[in-house]
Amino acid sequence: MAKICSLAEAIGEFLRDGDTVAMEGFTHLIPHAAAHEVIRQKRKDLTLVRMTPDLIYDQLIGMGCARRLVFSWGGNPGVGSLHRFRDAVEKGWPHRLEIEEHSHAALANAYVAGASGLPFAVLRGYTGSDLPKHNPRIKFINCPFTGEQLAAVPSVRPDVTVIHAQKADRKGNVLIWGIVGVQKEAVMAAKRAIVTVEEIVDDLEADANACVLPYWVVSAVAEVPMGAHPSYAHGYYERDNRFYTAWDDISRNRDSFTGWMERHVLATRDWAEYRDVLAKTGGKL
Amino acid sequence: MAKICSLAEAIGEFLRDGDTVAMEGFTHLIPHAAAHEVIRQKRKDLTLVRMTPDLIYDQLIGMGCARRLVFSWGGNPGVGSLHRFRDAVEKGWPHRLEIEEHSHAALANAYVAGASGLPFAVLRGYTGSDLPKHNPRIKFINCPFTGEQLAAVPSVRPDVTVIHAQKADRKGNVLIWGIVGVQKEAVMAAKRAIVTVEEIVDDLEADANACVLPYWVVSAVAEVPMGAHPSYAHGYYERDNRFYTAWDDISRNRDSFTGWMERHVLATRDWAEYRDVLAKTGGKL
Amino acid sequence: MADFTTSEMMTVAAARMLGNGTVCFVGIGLPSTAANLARLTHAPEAVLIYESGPIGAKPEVLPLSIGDGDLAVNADTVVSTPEIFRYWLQGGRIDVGFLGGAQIDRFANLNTTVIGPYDAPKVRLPGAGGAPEIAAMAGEILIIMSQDKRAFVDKLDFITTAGHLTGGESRKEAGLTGKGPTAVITDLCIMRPDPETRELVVTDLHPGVTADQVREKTGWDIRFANDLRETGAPSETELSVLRDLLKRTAEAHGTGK
Amino acid sequence: MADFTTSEMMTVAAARMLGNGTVCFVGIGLPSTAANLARLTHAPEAVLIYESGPIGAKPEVLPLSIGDGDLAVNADTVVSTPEIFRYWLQGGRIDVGFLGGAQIDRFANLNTTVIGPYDAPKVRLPGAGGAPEIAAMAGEILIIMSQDKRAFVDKLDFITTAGHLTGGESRKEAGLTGKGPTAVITDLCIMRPDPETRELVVTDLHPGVTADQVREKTGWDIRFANDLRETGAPSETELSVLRDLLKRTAEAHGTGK
Repeated sequence: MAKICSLAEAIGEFLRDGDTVAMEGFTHLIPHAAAHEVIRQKRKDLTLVRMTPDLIYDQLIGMGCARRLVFSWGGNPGVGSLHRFRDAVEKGWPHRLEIEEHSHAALANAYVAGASGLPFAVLRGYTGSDLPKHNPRIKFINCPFTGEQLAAVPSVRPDVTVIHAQKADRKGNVLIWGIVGVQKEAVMAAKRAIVTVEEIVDDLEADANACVLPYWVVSAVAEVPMGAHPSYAHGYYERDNRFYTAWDDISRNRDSFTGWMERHVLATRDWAEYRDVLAKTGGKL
Repeated sequence: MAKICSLAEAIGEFLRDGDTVAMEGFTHLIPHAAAHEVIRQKRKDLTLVRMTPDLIYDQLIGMGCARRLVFSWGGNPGVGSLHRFRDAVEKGWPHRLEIEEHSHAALANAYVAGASGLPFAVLRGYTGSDLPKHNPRIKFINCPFTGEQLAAVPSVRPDVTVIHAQKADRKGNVLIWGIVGVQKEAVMAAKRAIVTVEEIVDDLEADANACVLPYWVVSAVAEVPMGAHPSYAHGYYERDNRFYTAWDDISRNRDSFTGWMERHVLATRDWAEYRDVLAKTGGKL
Repeated sequence: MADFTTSEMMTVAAARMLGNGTVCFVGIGLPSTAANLARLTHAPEAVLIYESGPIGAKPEVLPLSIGDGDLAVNADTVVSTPEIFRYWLQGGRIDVGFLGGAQIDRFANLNTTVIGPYDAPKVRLPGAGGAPEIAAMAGEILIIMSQDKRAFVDKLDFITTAGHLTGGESRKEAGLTGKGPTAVITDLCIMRPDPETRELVVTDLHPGVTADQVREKTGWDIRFANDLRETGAPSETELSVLRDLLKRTAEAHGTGK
Repeated sequence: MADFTTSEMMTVAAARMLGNGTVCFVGIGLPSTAANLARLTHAPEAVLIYESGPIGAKPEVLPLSIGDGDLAVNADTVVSTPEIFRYWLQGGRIDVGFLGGAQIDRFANLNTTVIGPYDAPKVRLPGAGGAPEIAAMAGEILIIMSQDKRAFVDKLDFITTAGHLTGGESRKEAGLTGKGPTAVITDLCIMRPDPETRELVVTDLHPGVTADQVREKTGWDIRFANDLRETGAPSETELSVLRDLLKRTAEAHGTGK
């Protein structure tokens, strides 16, 4: 049953050191505020799962929260590399990062399998790719009826999934609309789910077939306006493309990254204070 | 690309003798008008697939259109038996009917696998049931990662799927809302798709995440108001429970069934004329 | 004490077993009546899920079919039928599965497929529907059936849905995850599986019902608990809410009975 | 003839290959620019699908990311990301896959994973994304990449996405269903696979480009078709529509360049 509380409480109670954590949002509704809180609370040894690791995972990796990364595309969308991710993989800074690498199709299917209570997913995939040579968690099976060969990957079953959504009602029912990505599957696949929302309302006013997560599959809901920034929330605010571009400079070297994170995240009490500092610094160093 | 045409043309062009046909609609939006047209055009040797064979399949079976039935629950919902279905299985009238029997979970998964271009579906199912003893198309496989045993069934890939929906626009984009059942999967799993709709409109006015089938996955769209009766169309008309009850008497013996079908279906030109006759007879014999 | 029918007693006794806030996968017919009675009395927070797609359904009147529009109108959300079986049932999100059946045996296995041989059935029944996987994966199963020698049989012609199979640990050994049937509620009594043998034992007799009446309507040598209790009679509230519900339903469906 | 840049020529040449009414799975960046240019010129009925979920996307400005809100606003519908990969791509509903890449070899295999050894990469690239399955299952694949010796290499350090593998029938033998890459469009030329060997052959040189320029920018001994053609220069319309689109985009994203 959903607990309506502050983001700090939600992360404090439901996200622990060593957890397998999925933070999802396919460029839309990326839970940036929640990732900052994980960094503030200095979580470590996390296995991070995400189809498209971008700025939030660059920050978590650079701050040493992650032991392992399960992913299918890691970059700064529309800008270029993730420098902290690359530094960890190429040079082991701040420490070595284990990676389990998939294709989008495989990881999306792995979430579906997890949500469906199955141990593995079957897909037509990876044929001719070198990925299976380097990822022992990609296998091939045969259809028991046609004999056809298909790929199999283990399902993703996070200890906790973290997402950002547009709205929740006072019971904790959550509404996501627009580009819904893989969020529903990520929540249904997880043991616990933390959801930040733009606003908590009396009535979701959701369409009958809208993407709604009932309160009893959600562990905690925290109201965090602008909680997806620099990602966007459809119907609330647009993507801050300037920040994505600025991040390329901020994250390019270790000192500038660390300095920025200390000033903007570690030195701030919460997301609201972070937003104030950000307004002053203009996101610059 | 969707052809907007009459129901007679749609069935005439896209549904052939010997086809594997899925007519779906989980008590909501059942394509009754389309089934009548199949009977009028005297299609035969059909393999009929449907999770919940009810009145339309009772009619198709009783009129000798079906060679084989793939299903998971066959009854008159809230009333009792399907007498024509039982007569075919128990006494082979009007001729023997082959059956392939599943559970809802398996057949729903088989549609999903068909829609996903996979040859089979994996589910946690059938454990302890006698169904696998009588259906060779239920097998058991082991997870390549955990060794766990799971059930496997072949995917459903109909030659043609027939559904009824609330609206289509003039291009043939289709909107279904409310209880959407397995219709999207049935359409995506099929080579061809015939859709009857309550009305053709200029703009679907669909929510961003509504259940919409783009015109280019639909073969034909026919406007057939009340085309789901005695089933219902959410937002248009309610379920005619009296008709379901009346059907129990009409279908109970062969002569009354045949007489009713001749008068109401074979002797009528189309659904509109059927509706007129039905209004006169009040659905009685 | 109010006057009530055995069928009212059955529905009320079944409804009482659904705890408030539990997530319940509801079969059509008697289970749906009992689940909605629970929701309208002691369990307002019970979450009702129907296989047609509604989650958190709050029907004004009882659905005649599993997909009645009224199920969708007040639901928290409506998902596709495959999603119900994949993410919600198989995903392990269901606390209680509420089932009926045509035939049941002493280990609460159910037959809804055939009377007689499968390939030459004397009576062809509707089939499995969602029952096999509901009974396998819900946390526990409640079964509600009117009692009758032809329904409560010594041996099933066909096991459609596994209850406790051959009793003892056989259910667990078969790899079934949920607890399986924890109670069978009839118009005469309540039966529960023996903790060791898993054979159904009468634990509660409805008011005015005798052990002999139960024996007469059971196809096997039914056992009775030593501490056999009497089911509490329906309260005024339970009866009036149930009767109003059935009245509203008959009017709405034009099936006045 | 209008004045145009080599990058404009590349985008225009790629856009021309997208037929009206085709269903196109669009990668972000150059493919998205070309696909939208096609939609805004000769292919108004082209159906654009992005892996984030929009089907029939009609963005006013180019998305910087695959999930920009503008993609959802005018789309025919928006589905979940798993559904895109399961029902639409794997379901066989895609005519053309429009891809870019970091490195390509003579058989149009793509590397977007690593430069150097996988376990100790010199450069760690973003990874596969949707490419391996798009290239496997779309009816055919168009690849658009700026030409450069470090991008058009003799041997890939890593095959992320299979093109024609080792050439000849190797793609079909591997069990890949779609036709695979049918054209590679660069800022200098258009390459197409040889019908037998499947090795990329230059079939069209962009206006003013020489064979030597292409050789200098290709990491293998690139072959040229006997009937080598010259790409038609961008028309006034193509150029103005493209420039307006890029201008609108820069303004909207505040990335003015």
